[in-house]
Amino acid sequence: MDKIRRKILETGGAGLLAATVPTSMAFAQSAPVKIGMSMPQTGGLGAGGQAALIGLRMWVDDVNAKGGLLGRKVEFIVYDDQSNGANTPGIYTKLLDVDKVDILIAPYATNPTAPIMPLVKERGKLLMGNFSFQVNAKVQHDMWFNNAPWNDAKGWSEGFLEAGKNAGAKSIAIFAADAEFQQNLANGCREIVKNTDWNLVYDQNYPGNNTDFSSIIRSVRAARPEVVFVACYPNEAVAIMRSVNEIGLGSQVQIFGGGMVGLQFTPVMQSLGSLLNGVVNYNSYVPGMKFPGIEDFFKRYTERAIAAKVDPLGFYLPPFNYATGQMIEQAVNATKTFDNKRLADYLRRNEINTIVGPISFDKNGERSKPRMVQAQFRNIKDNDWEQFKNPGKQVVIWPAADKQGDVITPFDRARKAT
Amino acid sequence: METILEVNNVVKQFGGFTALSGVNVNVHKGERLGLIGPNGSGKTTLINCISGAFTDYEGAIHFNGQDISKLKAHERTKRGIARSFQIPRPFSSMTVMENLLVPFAFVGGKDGPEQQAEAMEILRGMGLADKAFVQSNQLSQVELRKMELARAMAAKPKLLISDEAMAGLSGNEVDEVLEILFDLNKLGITIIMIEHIMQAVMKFSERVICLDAGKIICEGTPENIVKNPDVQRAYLGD
Amino acid sequence: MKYSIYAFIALLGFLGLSLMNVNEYIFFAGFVILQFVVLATAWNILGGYAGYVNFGVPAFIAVGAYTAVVLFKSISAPLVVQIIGGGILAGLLGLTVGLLTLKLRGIFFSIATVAVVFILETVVMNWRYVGGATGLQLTRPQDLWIFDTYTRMLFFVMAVLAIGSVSIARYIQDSFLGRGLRAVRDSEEAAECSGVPTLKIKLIACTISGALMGIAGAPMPMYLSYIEPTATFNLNYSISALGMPIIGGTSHWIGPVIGALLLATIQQVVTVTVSNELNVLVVGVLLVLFVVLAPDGILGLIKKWKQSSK
Amino acid sequence: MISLDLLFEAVLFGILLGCFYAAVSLGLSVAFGLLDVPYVAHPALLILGSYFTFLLSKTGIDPIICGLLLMPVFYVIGIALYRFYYETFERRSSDTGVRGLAFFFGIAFIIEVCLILVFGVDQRTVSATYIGSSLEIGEYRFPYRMLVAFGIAIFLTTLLTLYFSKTFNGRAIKAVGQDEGALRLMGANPVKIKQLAFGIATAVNALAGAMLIIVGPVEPAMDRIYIGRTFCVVVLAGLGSMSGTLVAGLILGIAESIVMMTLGASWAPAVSFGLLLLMLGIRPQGLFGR
Repeated sequence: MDKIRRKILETGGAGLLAATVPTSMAFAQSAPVKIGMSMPQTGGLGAGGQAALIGLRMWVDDVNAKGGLLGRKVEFIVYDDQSNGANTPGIYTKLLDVDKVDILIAPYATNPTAPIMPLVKERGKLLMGNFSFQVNAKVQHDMWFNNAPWNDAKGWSEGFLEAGKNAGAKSIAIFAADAEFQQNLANGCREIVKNTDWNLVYDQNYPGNNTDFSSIIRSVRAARPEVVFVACYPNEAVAIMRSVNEIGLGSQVQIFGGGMVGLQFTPVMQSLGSLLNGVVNYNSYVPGMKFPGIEDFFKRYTERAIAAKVDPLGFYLPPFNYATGQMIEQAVNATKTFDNKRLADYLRRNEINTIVGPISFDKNGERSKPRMVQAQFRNIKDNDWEQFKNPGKQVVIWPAADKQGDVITPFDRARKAT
Repeated sequence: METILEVNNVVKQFGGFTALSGVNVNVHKGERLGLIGPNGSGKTTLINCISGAFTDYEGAIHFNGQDISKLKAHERTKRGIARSFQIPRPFSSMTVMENLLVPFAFVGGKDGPEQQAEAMEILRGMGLADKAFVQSNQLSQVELRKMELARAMAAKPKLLISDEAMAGLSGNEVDEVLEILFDLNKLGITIIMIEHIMQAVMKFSERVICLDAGKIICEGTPENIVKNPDVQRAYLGD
Repeated sequence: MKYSIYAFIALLGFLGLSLMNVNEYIFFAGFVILQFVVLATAWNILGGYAGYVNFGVPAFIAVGAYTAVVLFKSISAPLVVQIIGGGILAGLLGLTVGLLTLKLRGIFFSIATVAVVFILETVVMNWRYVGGATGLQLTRPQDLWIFDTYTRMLFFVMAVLAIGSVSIARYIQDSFLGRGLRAVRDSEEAAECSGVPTLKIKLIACTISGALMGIAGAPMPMYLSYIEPTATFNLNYSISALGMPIIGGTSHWIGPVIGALLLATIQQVVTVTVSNELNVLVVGVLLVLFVVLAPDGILGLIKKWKQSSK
Repeated sequence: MISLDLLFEAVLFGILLGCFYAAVSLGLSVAFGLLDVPYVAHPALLILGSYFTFLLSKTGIDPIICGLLLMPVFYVIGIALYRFYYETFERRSSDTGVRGLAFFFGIAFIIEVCLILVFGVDQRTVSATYIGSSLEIGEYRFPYRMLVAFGIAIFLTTLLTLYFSKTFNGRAIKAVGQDEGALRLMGANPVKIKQLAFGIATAVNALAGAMLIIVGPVEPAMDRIYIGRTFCVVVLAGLGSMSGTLVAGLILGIAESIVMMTLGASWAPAVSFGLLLLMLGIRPQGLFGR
């Protein structure tokens, strides 16, 4: 086995790996099939990672309840990379060479994922992406499939800016955290703005985990923008909304928000409470979006989440991680094999039905039909997380397919609107 | 008599406070000079200026005819000024021998076997030979004092400044150290002794200088100094 | 002479291992452990020998890493050049910080090193060419020399660097420089008055130490084929690079090696077992315990044990 | 590019920010400035104070009161910490340089990691009537939380300044930094005095911590950036001068505020550390130092 692998490595041809797999399966027939990953469970991405993990574990339990994959029990191996990309290459080689897993799932977010891409490509392994951003653009690994509902950076801000345009806006202010994801969000927005007649009256980055936004909000107000695009850490949302309340943005502002990471997480939404009203922000799922089986999923998820003391709503990551499992499941059942190469071929060619709707991929392994939504928060009360379960608290204003209502402008009016 | 050290009108200030206000001292080759004065009179400040612990003072200091005013301490040591410290400063992580090898290495540029033999000689001269390979933080007070003198000697000095080398020593220990200093002087080494123990200074010095409030208030043979009313006032206050 | 023979044997051992047909994971874990050997040894040259505590280890690592990135991106320089370049610049950084603060008391130097971390991180964050905050993906060149995989090569390179820096540390310890540095640590004034040019040798030590840290950081971008500021400037490097020598014992070159091998291995194991913040807590707690209970580290304990058993 | 009145506003806000920075640095100014203890754990204890305030305030007590209530607790912590430091390092005089620093660095690190283990990495906030709204004077709006910080800063500074100049112990503390011998002559035990001073320094940190979480959310790793801010202020002030600390704080605050408005917030972290390096390079004795 090892010799063969080395030969492959010498020739670098992932294709040959196919040859090896049957031998490895011959003796592993009855043994469980191993699915392995590293998930940030501590550090900056920890909160999201823990929620996502519940989603995956739910799938593992479901599939094993159904008798596993091709009659083999699914064994799920997870390590913690502490949100630190420096740890993941080690962890994934361990998964491959020590634990000998059959299928790999990527850690949540880009930073921990990017360092493992070349490794996985070298080994010609299937890798199920997990809400990372364009990590495959450079590496071009043809066995990568990202579960995130976006493709390129434009996906996030398109709808937000469109809403601004409809409100007759001509100027925009952008401020974004100096961090990988937030910068990508902002860059997407900058991209689009470049090709419009809008003028960019304020565009700045601030250091991660900044805690006082008075000066920033003051400068933004002084710039008198009509649209304010914010790309922040979950952590900073509270401080930002406070400062907005204290300093004010001026009556000319039509819409505010766009890329605020964290407005998808229950603790943040809860602590913000009524401060959320009027904010328009991106999301991957909000109540009211119709997918087969999603309500049932969230009912079961919330129970487990509360028990595990993690995000009890889990709109953002968990359903998509469950979907990752469903993709693997459908591909395996259709191809009747764990041969990564053939699984990849299947995933590239076919559309898969999941609890977050049908998913299909482009040649980079990103979603061929991005499905981000922009939703506006309305009549939110303070400290009550259950309220967010109900439709109407976050009204989808874009895209047309999922639209639930029209955006309310200007921002000042939207904040008071019920 | 040939002058080895010439301190010209040295002024040293700490922020607002003037520690030395225009001190002039001439030291002759081979001389035994005593430096006395009450606490805070500027004795230690003066020798810090001489040894180079301070270089930010006004005035000039000449050693062997060369102006050393701006030289750093280690450069002055290389030129032949060595000192001991009021509070002993051994290299506590090293053995006594290693302590001596530091100056051998950095002044002489060698710390080979012959230097070690030389170091042994110095230690024997001070009755520390048996302690050569003891870690220096194990030494007694008087042994520390002696070791500091030995370490100073290892720098092959022309001028040795002993800063209260007898503080906190018993009567006969004082005599031991005094003996050592006499021996070193016999080898032709000029010695400046700062001391509070009057008998020691008076016994040792050929000439005594008394500092008070950063000024030299008088200078002369031990006999005259003890009689001098200013000195008495400086010590006893009025 | 005996040492050089051992060193050579170790080198051959590492070479053999990286050519042998063994589990790839060894090389990923080994790379990290050996990297900490270099870091701990480098830290000890200034911190252990001279007693000047460097909290800014990540700054030097990052200078090494980002120099490598720039060299790779601009002129696609080979690994060796990246490492040398990283070492030189990190050394210069050490020299500059030294010139700025080594005249002052130790704590000012320590604080200054922390300052350097944050300043450089801010600069990198705002420097788009090296990817800024979003980070930068790098595609490794496929020149593997005689090795099967790039990681095996990196592992061997890091082994060479480790043996190299340990040899340097050992040489310094037995040289005038080492003697002088120890004198400085024990009493700076006494050292000066014994003819030791304290500032000069401190600067030398600071430069060498910085350069070695840079060298340890330079292969990082290729190891991860990705670089990103928050992980690179992670202050956890400081606690490890400072904890390992102190736990191993700062007085002798072997101390940091012991400390690094021990702790880095523990960390690797913890990462793939009970992993969470406890991982870093281990070093912190051990550090404090040793500083308080066993000031001379494991070496000190061994010495005590030998004496008592006599 | 940047209008004058915006600059003026930046300065105004900088003053508020500056007083805040001064207040969080006071404790260090005593522990490091006066006692010369390498107290790098100061920022960590500051954050600890914030988290304790966070816990207490859950019971509905106003954060400021929480801070005041915590002061005695921190006073004891400070005493204990110094006792320990003295027994293990100063008395054995086993090079306090390396080990003392390593010790406090380790402590800071342990505090940080423990906070992460207990509270997670998310930022924590407190709520109070004066948080989230602001005082409007014509064009300008001043967040009440900053005004509160301003008040506390002034209060603490005057308190300490008076204490150090008027009371016997206060003067003793000032003296202990310069000359322990002289203190013995005054018939005071230096160790006791230092212990007292350290207690005070840490107690002040409790209130400062409360102020910190009033001003903005806190997260465990925040102590790192405050190493820069606090030490910058203390060095800038010249070791151990309370009024100097206030001025230094103002300088830092205004500098940061202006940088945020002109260069942009992404450069803010570099300001304090840059200023610190600059000071160490050109005038380590500080602006008002001897």
